Amino acid sequence: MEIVFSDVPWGVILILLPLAGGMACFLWPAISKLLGLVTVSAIAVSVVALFFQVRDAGVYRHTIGGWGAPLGIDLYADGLSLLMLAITALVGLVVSIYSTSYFAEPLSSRYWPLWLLLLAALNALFLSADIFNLYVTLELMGLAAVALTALSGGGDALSGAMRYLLATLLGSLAFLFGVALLYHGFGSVDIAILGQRVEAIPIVWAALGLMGAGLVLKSALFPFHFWLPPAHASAPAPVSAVLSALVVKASFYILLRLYLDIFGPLGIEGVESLFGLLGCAAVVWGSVQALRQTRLKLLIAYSTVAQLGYLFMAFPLSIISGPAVWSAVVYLAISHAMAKSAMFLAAGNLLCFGGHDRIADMDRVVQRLPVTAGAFALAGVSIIGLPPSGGFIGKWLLLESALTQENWYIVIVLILGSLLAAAYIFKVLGYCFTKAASPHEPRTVPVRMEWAAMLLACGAILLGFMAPVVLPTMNIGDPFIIGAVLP
Amino acid sequence: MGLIDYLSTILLIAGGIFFLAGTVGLLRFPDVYTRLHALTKADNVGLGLVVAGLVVQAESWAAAGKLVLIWLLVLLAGASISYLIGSGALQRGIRLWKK
Amino acid sequence: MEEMTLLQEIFDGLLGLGLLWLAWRSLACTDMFKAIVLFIAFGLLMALAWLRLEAPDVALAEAAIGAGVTGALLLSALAGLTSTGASRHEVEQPEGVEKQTGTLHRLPILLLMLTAALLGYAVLSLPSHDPGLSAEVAENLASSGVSNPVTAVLLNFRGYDTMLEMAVLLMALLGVWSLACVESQRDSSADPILDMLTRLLVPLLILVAAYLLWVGAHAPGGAFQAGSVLGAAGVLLILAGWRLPSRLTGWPLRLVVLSGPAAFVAIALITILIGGRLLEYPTEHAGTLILIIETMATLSIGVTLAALFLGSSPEHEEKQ
Amino acid sequence: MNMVFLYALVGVGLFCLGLHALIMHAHLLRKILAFNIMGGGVFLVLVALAKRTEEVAPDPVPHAMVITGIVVAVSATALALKLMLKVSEETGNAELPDERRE
Repeated sequence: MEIVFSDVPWGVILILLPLAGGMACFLWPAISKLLGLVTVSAIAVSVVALFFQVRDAGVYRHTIGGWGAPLGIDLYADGLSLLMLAITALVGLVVSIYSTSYFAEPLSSRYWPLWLLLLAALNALFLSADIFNLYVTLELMGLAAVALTALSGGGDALSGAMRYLLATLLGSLAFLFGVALLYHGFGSVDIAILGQRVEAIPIVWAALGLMGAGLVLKSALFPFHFWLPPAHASAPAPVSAVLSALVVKASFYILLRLYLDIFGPLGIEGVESLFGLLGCAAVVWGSVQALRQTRLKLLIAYSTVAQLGYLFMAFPLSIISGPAVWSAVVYLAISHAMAKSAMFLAAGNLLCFGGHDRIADMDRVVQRLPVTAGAFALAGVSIIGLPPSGGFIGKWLLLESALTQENWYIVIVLILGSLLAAAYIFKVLGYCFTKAASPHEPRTVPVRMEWAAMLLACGAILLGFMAPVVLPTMNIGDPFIIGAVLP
Repeated sequence: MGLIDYLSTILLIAGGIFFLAGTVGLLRFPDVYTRLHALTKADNVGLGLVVAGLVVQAESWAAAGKLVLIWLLVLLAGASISYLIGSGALQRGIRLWKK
Repeated sequence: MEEMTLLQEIFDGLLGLGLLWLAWRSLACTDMFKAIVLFIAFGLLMALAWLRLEAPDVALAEAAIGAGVTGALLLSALAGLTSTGASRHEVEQPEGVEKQTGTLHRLPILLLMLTAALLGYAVLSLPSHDPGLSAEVAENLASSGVSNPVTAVLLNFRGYDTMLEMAVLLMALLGVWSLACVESQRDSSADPILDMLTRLLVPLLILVAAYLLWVGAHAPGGAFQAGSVLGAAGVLLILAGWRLPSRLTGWPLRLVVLSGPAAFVAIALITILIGGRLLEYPTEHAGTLILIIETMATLSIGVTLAALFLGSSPEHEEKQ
Repeated sequence: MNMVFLYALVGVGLFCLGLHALIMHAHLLRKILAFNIMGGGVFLVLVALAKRTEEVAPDPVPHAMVITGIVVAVSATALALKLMLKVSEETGNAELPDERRE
């Protein structure tokens, strides 16, 4: 098998497949469901193939057009990219299965091409080693995400999508400005070459400011999270799941890459501490806001704001602990991707079941939708960070390095965040058992939708046992060594 | 500077004067119809003179032809568009200016 | 020669000030119609600036897309906005509010001025020689299949970016079509003069598009410029009340929209299958392959831009 | 001062003007205009600095990037305008509901 497949450029296929699939869905709307499912399954298979390829042959590099950087564009996949691609394929597959039941015509035939193009953008983004190319993928991802948010219409969704669009466009432009400055300062847009050439000169600080601000806005770090709750809470459920699980992570991924390979080696303690502070603020603020919400989807959206805070907390810790912290953060990110998409899918089931998502008016959900309630509870376990779950491993690793560094404010925020998360999860679960004051006609929820949510929630729990597999994979190609310039 | 240079200088300056006059008219005339008049005069004649000034300098017949083509296109577009603006203004009931 | 440089400096200075002034007025005046017209003028001055910076390809793209198509989109959106009853004018903040936040009001401006100063300082600190990729491009130009360096970068060296960019354009159209349509307010009774202008200009525009496409291989021009000229022809046709015959609005239209990205993906697949790398054209066929991609891309850009202007899927429009 | 840096500074100015309008104005059409002007500023910086080395043809790579950028900007503008029309159809107002962080 290895002989047959080792020459196939799986990375390229990961980009071309969803592009072609999206176009095919656009051309033949009647069979878009089928085409979509086939494409998404093929992506999952390709990711597995890419995994074996990278495991056996080391990091994946593809010089597009045969030119090679700096003239051409390179694709690059190390353990970090691979993990992000894998989580995208997995969440994408389950969400796709969910969507086959969730969307009815005419929404369905509009949904599939947009969704497949979003997948193409995500895959291209995780594979890119070129900052201008990253800008193009960011724009493709942003426009796709906005169009999906506005898909079902309605005042809230449209205003949410509009605000999201303005925020994401502003973020992309700031990023592009940074790209322009770096290109003119160092004559390349390839991350590896830039990593070799950067020096501490004013142009780099300006680029850092612009790109950092743009990406922070796109990954909704407090206080730039204002666009996230309205967009994520009003989008259709599968879209919310993908936005929270993958799209915000993608801009964080770029920020992490730029930090590790370009800006980190220059020594930017100020920026690292700032990110740490804002991350802590995000955890506290997001959790408190989540606790105060009366609508389930808004609660989950604010929980995303809080969970994103954890990712940024790692910047100050990484100065001393280095790669260990980044492993923790990526672990947390993929666990959150699973758990949060499970939660949004479960919320979608409840919305479909009761016609509303007011937490207080949920009507004996545990008895009537046991699988959905179970999925929500399991996902909650990972969000809170209780063992055994992926969220627990990520948080535990973070806590460990905060403790060894005696960084008490991060320790306190980590514990406080978990307590608050427990509070808002149990608030929802509490209402699942009670009878609503005004009972309503329940509608049936397709079995497929219930089990899709359950599948992702189980995945988040399973991640708690997968550390021996996931952690070594993540470190293929040493992505977390600061300034370890790609060959 | 040869004779041709002097000729094109004169033509270009004359074109510039028409543009200037047209701009002043656009800013100072009282209503949309008279402003349109000023604008189209400046565009048509001013651009014609500028094009003529450049044509005498052109390196080849093809280049001269392209320049003249530009002028013809602007004439066509300018005339139709000012007609459209004028008729649009009439339809909206904007009155003609009377002293 | 010295007067010439002085004149050029004065021209550059005036152009720069003009750009800033137009941008400021366009963003500050309360009447939206005026703001859009000023923005279109801004786009045209930008085209002049591109020429001064020796970027004729960008100038063509800016004049056709930046000022032309964007302007048309903005004006048609404004018309749609007025018909939904939203105000054409921006409501000024009541005075009391402004006074209350008087000191806070200044803070953003101060911060922005600080940002501008820092960015300006960073830009000025760049060395006055260019570490860019001119040399690499010139070195490989011979094997790229075209002799216009910008086209070589767009379709060969960084052709992958362009492939994704076609996907972005397709994405925009999908997004616009997926938002259910506002009933179109345009009156279909075209003015006879507009009709005549359209009949005259559309064939000419198609000719110009073909010329720009062909010339792009060795001189300024190319698929994007040609496509936007084609798009302008489409906008003109739509304004004149012409609509695509209903038998063509289904998959034939979709097929044309897809032709650009599809040609790209197809050629990408072929290059992979023949054992090369993604979009690695065999040197002897590079010129032909680029021409095929560009032709398809021109068609699809033109039709997509016109469809974006129309704003709703023609299929959808008919069902109403 | 060199003309290249003059245009680059104008680009910085346009970026900041647009940014100010994008944040301070409420009307969505104005925000979309502001986004386009910001984009113009970034493109100007990108192209102007490509011509730094005197008496040599400018670097074509930023030119290609800007053409890509212009097409991306018009795509985004088209989507934003359509979304704006839908918002105003739904709410009768081309402004977003006041930002309250709840």
